[in-house]
Amino acid sequence: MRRPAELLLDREGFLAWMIGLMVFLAALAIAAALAADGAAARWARSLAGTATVQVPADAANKLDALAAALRGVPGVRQARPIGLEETRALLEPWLGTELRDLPLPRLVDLELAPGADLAAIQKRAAEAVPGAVLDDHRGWADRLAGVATAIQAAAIVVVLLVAAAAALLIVFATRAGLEAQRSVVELLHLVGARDGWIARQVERQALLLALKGGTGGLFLAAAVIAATLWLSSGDRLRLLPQFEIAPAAWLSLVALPAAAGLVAMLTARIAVLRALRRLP
Amino acid sequence: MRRPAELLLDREGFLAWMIGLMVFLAALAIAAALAADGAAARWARSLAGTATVQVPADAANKLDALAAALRGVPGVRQARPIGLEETRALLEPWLGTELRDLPLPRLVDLELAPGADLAAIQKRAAEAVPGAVLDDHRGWADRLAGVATAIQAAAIVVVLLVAAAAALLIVFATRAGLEAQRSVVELLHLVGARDGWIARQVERQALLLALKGGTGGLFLAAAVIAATLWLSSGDRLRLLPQFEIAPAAWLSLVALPAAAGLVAMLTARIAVLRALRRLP
Amino acid sequence: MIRFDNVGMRYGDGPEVLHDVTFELESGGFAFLTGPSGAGKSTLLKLVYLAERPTRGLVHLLGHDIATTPRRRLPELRRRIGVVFQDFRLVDHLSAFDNVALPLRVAGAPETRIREEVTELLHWVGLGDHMDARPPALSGGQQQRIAIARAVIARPKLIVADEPTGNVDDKMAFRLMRLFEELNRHGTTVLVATHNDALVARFGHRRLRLEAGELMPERSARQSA
Amino acid sequence: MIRFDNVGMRYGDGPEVLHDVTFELESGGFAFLTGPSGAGKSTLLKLVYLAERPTRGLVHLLGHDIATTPRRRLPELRRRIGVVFQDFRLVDHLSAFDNVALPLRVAGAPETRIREEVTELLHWVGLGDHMDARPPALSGGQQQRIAIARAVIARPKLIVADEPTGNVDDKMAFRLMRLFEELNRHGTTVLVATHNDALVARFGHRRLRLEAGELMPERSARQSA
Ligand SMILES: Nc1ncnc2c1ncn2[C@@H]1O[C@H](COP(=O)(O)OP(=O)(O)OP(=O)(O)O)[C@@H](O)[C@H]1O
Ligand SMILES: Nc1ncnc2c1ncn2[C@@H]1O[C@H](COP(=O)(O)OP(=O)(O)OP(=O)(O)O)[C@@H](O)[C@H]1O
Ligand SMILES: [Mg+2]
Ligand SMILES: [Mg+2]
Repeated sequence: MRRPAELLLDREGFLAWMIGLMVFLAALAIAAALAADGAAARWARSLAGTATVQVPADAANKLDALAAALRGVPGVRQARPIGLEETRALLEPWLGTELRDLPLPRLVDLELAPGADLAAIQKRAAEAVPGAVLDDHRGWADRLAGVATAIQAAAIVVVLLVAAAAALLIVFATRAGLEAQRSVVELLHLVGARDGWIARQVERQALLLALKGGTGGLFLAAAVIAATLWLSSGDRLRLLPQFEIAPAAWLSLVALPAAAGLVAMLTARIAVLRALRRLP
Repeated sequence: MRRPAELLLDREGFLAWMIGLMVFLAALAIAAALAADGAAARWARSLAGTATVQVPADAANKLDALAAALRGVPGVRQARPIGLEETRALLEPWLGTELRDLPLPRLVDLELAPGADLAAIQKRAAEAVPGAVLDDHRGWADRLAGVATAIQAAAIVVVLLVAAAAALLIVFATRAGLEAQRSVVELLHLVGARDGWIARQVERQALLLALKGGTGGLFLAAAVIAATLWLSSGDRLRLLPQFEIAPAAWLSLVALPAAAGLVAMLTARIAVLRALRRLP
Repeated sequence: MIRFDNVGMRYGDGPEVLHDVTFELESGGFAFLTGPSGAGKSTLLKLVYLAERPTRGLVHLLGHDIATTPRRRLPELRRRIGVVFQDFRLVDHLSAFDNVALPLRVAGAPETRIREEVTELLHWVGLGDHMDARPPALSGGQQQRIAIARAVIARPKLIVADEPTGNVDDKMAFRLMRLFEELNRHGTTVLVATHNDALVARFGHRRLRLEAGELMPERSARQSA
Repeated sequence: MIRFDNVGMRYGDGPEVLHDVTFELESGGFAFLTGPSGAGKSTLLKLVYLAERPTRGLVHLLGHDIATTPRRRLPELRRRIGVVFQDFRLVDHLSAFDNVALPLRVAGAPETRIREEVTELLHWVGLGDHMDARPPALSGGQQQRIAIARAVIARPKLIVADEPTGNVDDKMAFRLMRLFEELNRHGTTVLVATHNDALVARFGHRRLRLEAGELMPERSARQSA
């Protein structure tokens, strides 16, 4: 059996639990922010890299040739002519199913490299098919990028608020734990322990406690997040919007117990040093 | 000066702060859920109550007559013929600006009462303009309703998780506060205080503390929420998506300190009664 | 008033610290409980002031067999017992006044009566100038006197004092013992555990002696001093 | 070893509780500090074991003028002082063994030495059977003996004991005082505050008497008993 520490910050285990809960909440907030951020980014990116070339209905037979011609333009990664059925399907919400015989303009979908020369594309398209027009979705992309930015900003604000609240709570919980050991701190001081020695004791305890609690909270959060991802992925329930978290982003979650440990450690150190300074 | 209570759950004020922070987080979670829920509901509702009647391009001149005829059908609240320019604008993302001379199908926008008889509307439309087709947006509305339901479900799950974490944390914090007063509880027991008397003391303290801390947390959350609403409303920053919280929903936020008080109160009561039961 | 019949007591699953303790203290009696450190004096007193239940044997108190008295009746009994704890057990965040007032408040006495009686008693034990001080700002002897004042303030039928004079000088010790004697003359039963042989000798009361958990055959106090 | 020059002391902005205290206790000396409850004995001892600083006057200790000694040098001094606190100040969550070992651990002594010396000392004070018990499971006198063992375990140059025998019987009190005398014979300076006049009388050492914060002119111990 290891001998118990002279200073016992968390006799009943409440502190570890509280820190665990805060790490749990912070992890959920960060995961949600990451998912929202990722969705917004994918959304904006999916629009930014695309454009469409429209061809009057009577030039439908030149669609494949146009696509082939456009593939040769620098900056065009892919050019895909859209078949008649697909065009109808796209327009169906607007035109209804009853107007199938309407002569429809035809489209070539482009996937562009960043910084592609739009003027060159337009020029080449018009050469291949007179009347062909490049639509780079500028208006939509700008609006959606705005929304994406807003979502990202909101995510950052939420994460900051939750992180601040969590840190503050860990500060309070740690100080409350230390308060219960104030008489032991004084005793150690009186038997000749140096301030640094006492501070290291509480500091190490606070760190270990926070790591213990924080790791528990993180595992709980990971379970919830994994369940959410599983539910939202594939065909399972089709209930939740598609979520996805980049593997690198998971790493930021792993840092949470460490961050909690740091906060608890610094709080304990500062609080105990301040209390000791008051003694002669 | 009021005389101090025999039992002092929160000598340093940490408990009140911790409860305040949890109410703050819970209030933010609920507000976010309410806003998301409200947005999803508005979205689904805006689709559910609308339909469109499409008219072939060559019947454009009968549009006003069709609208007038449809207004007479029971369940149709409003019928608005959509002008040529507006139709073009609607289709522009799909058709581009260069195809202005394309003959376009024309539309009458309908606003429907819940439970409107769609078959009757279709029949009347076909009578007025042969070839007119009713589109009740069923496919879109279903998909969007699915997303809205998903958002609502996610909001409920988030609120439940945060509320559970908050409640648990209040439990731990209250019990930690009580632990520090264990010797006083025992003393009161030994001088002949009844279990109920002691329980009422801690209970009242826990309630008052939680109300105090919770109200503070609520005000802080209200400030953050109000700032967010202000930023997202009107033309100010156009950064955030439009948020809105129903006045009635605000009331649920006001209940949070009371809920925190209830949790703290019950925790204190149960913990102290359990501790007392162990004594003879 | 107090009757122990073959009482045995162990803490948890530790060794037995009281063996077959049998004695009776009649109503209005006054007895000292002595014995070396660790003999079980405080343990015996804990049984008397209902902080512990005996592991075996019978404890009769104020006319009740404790084993058969329902738990909800015990608070009433406790209010008729005044206790001086060996470690004082003062409430650190309450003033001296409020500490002494505690048993009256628990019993629901009116504040006017509390103010009057507590003030008088605090003056009597020499703490009239320290009524608003919290225990951590008082000397050891001052704390002990508050503990004694709290034990007697509600005029209990039975006073149980555990080493009540370990932190005061002899003069104060005699003064405090005279307070107990005064109450005893008015009918209060008194049981005092103490190491202070001089005190035991000076107040010629009955003496119970514990050694290693066993009650010794009684001799008169004067003999044993 | 200890020299007070016109020392005055008040807590916060309260009244002065020590007035112009002047005395000297030479290295290797042994003195009792007596006086009525509240006279300021514990306060004087707190100045000696560096728990408080004087409001005015000079305190010399172990060759240092405390007022001019930098704060970071004080822990060293404190390690050379063993203290028995009036309220024991044991750590509730540590065993009797670990409580006594505390000063050695703070000083960084090797565990083998700690085990050996603590075990021996605990046996000597009669607690060989209670080494693993936590203070709340010990009797008052047992706790006090742990407090005394902790004060002497690190072989301090100076022992300051505040009412170290208030909770033990006379036999144990004499045994503990003989422990102090034994250490004193080996060069340790000893200052003991006590109410136990019998003890003061029996061990014919120097006697300092405080009354209401003032040090009385000295008489020999035998005279004053
Ligand atoms: N809470 C407890 N849990 C376990 N053992 C205990 C507890 N309290 C006391 N003991 C043990 O019971 C025995 C008797 O203790 P008690 O406090 O009754 O002695 P005492 O006669 O009052 O001694 P003192 O004069 O030192 O106060 C001791 O050996 C002690 O270690
Ligand atoms: N921490 C404190 N804050 C304020 N006043 C205090 C504090 N400690 C002691 N006092 C006051 O200082 C005076 C002297 O107290 P001290 O503890 O030195 O007395 P003492 O001689 O040790 O008494 P005793 O024999 O009862 O232990 C008392 O009036 C006491 O109320
Ligand atoms: Mg005892
Ligand atoms: Mg003192």
